[in-house]
Amino acid sequence: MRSSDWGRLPAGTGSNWAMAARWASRCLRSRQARFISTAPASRLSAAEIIQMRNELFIKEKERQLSLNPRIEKIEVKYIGKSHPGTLFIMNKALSTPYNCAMHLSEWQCKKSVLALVDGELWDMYRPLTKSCEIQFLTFKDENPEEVNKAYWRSCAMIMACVLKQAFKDEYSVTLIRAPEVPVISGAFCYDVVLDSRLDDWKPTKDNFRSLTKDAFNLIHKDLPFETLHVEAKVALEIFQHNRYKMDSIEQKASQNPEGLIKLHRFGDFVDISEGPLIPRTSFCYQYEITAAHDLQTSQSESIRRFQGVSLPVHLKAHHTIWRRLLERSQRLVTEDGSLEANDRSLEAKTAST
Amino acid sequence: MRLSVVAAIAHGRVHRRLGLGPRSRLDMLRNLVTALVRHERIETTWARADEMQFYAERLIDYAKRGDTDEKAMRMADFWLTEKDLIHKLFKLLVPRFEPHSGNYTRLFQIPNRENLDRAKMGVIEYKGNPFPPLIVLRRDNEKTLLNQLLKGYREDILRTRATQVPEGAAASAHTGTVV
Amino acid sequence: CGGRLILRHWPFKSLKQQWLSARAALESAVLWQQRFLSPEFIPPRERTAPLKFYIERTDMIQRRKVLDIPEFYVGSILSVTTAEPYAQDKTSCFVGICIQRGGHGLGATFILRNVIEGQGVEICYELYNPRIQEIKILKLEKRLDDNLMYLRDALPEYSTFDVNMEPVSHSDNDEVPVNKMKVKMKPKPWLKRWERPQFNIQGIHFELPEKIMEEAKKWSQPWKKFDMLREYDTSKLEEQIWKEVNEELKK
Amino acid sequence: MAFLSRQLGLLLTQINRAVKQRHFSTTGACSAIQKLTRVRVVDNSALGNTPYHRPPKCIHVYNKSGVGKVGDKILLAIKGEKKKALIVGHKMPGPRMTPRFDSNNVVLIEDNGNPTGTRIKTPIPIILRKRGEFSKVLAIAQHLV
Repeated sequence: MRSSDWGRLPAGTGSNWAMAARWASRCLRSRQARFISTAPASRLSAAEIIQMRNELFIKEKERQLSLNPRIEKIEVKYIGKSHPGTLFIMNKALSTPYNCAMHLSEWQCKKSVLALVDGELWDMYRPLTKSCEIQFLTFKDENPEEVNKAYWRSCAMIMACVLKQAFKDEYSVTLIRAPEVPVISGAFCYDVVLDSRLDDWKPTKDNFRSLTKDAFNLIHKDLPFETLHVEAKVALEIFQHNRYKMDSIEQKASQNPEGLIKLHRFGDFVDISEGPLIPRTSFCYQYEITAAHDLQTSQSESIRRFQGVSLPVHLKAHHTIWRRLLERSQRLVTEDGSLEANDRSLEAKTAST
Repeated sequence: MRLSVVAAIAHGRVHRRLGLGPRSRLDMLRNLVTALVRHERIETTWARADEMQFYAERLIDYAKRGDTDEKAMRMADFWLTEKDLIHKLFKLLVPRFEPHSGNYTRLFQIPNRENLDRAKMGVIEYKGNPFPPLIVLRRDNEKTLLNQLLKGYREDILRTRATQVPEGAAASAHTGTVV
Repeated sequence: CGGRLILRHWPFKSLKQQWLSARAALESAVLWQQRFLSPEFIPPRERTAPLKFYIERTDMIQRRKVLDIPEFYVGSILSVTTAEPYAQDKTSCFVGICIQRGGHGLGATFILRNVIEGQGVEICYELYNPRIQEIKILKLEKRLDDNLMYLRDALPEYSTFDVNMEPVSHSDNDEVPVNKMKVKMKPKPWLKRWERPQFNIQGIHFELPEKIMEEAKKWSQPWKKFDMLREYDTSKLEEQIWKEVNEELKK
Repeated sequence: MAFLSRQLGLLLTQINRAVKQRHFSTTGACSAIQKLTRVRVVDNSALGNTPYHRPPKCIHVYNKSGVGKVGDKILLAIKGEKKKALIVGHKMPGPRMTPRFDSNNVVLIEDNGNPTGTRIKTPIPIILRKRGEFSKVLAIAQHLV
């Protein structure tokens, strides 16, 4: 819970911040000692893995914070419709776009999903690093494409967290990645490798319902999404137990010129993500995990693709429409649009008829 | 008959009492109508704007009789205290509203006056004025999340229908040959 | 209008019916030129549902089919025969000048005034009262005003009419003549201050001092005729009702 | 002599009428007949037609409402005497189809209901017959409306 409070910490409470950080580091040290003793164990339970990642994340975050021991001021200029040209004096590496929004209005706080900092997409809870011009993006903008993508990503991440914790400890769950599917395809998805003992398991409606319930628990906790840009080395340490993640980290590190990896965390669940995410889990209003498909792959392990659909608080749908969207979201979605999937389903249909 | 206002102001009262009496009421409304014809959009208290709306519309109705009509001319002379506006009424407003019958004005409520009295305010305008519109009707954006989902859903439906129809047609053709 | 909705033509007509209706329309168009619609048919300016007036109109037409209610105006001289259960011959006849017409629909009234034996008598008749047996026009004419209440304050000779007056014939095609008589009044305390502009009375020959006439002018409200809220244009309604009533009366 | 006095009485009645016209108030209080309403006696009784400096005045109405209409009996103060009278017409409009008169007319009656006069020239409303108790008054009436 402490970690979740970080995101809400307003700018300018430097002393509090330092105290909290010191306290956190003390806790961390004691726990790490314990970790080292248990590390040789070949298999860790899901909770332990999550805890380990979380602690590593906290450590890295603290390290990054300690890079700026003195609070420096930056000038942030707001360019938007409501109060154009407003100038904020914010704290470097502490203040977030959310703090700027707090100075503007409650409406901005509630509706802003992403920030546009000098033309770059920025999470609402990611500290600002330099003087810049800021703009807020909402779900009802002229072209909310990036926001939609961020929302889809966040929903996929919530689903990943649910899947990671849902199974009993004796079954291993390996998260692979969240394919970037367009919103129009109707569902977000997350690829997972389940334990080999679960190959024959077909999730039933009740299973999905319980997964959805877990997701709603997370949503109701109103957890903030935090961002951290770390070096590949640290990321590899965090995801040392997941070779899929390690592969993707290496791949991404090679693509990124600075070799940085974007890590996101909400609650104590840490994941790699492509881009920015929504500020809080409570932005989701309607949320449902609807389907799981087996993907045909050449590898021995069968990869499952879990799918779901969600709508934010700002865009609620009537239950009849929601039901149709749910039905539609059960179809398999792919990264290059829904066309292929549809074709396939159509083929299947024609074959059956 | 002003049923709308009768309904709004209760118990069969047809109009509000404004000013210091019936004469003062008409004088005030006269000045307002003149201002409206001059500026085509004015801001005033809600009650005055609402009272004035009827007169502003009837004035156009009268003006539509043409500037040769004596009654129309007398009305215009009475209601427009600034006489240069008579020309504007007959030559500019009447051709503008020629295709319409009634509803020449638009009335909106705006935030209460910042004055001490906090009066309920309204803005009234003749339609077709050169000013930017008061209310921009925002169309539902197609690119929002929900609309994108619905669009995908519609496209799916259309696609399945497109594939089903040829099948149906083929089937009917088939039966046709059998018969 | 509720009445029109109910009366709407049957959508399917035979050719003959169409022809007949076309001819009827033509006739009614001709008649419309020389029409007279009794004022009580025009509904007042209020929020009552038009259905109420439609129903009343049907009843009025029923009554008009039985009793001939002629065209008359304020200022015409009428003789009305009513059933009177307390009279010797069970009828009573009254002759007088119509000084006011009032009411709408079935409750329409008119007031006859006469001076009998130096005593002014007025009777307010209900136009559609079944007790009325006959309404006879003795002299069809109009006065300068629409309301002759001031005859109460006029000298009695102006409202004295012979009980056994002979009817003055009037052909249907002529315009209704306007009697431009100006009456002389009794000395002042009057029922109303008739010299005030609000009554706008033309039919009085005022013999008042100049001062009073000047004083009265202060009450004039010249802006009133520009208040469009007071206008009640019934011409369309009138035409519509006239057609409806005429068609019904022909049946 | 009697004839002469009667002629004189008639003449004086005419004058009296003209005087009354001037003194009569036309306010609403006089529309129906109540206490202190000045009335006009329309029969030919000597009491009602001899001139007096004070017009006859109603001092009591014999009904429950206190407002006298056609057919109600009233008590008159006439020439310093008290006398009963019957209302045979008033200014206030009554029900529809009944006559309304330009003056408040009464007929003097005795305590037993017989009219004091012998003839009534002004019109009398027929509706008076409805009550059925004034046949003697109606009998001396010459015009019924």
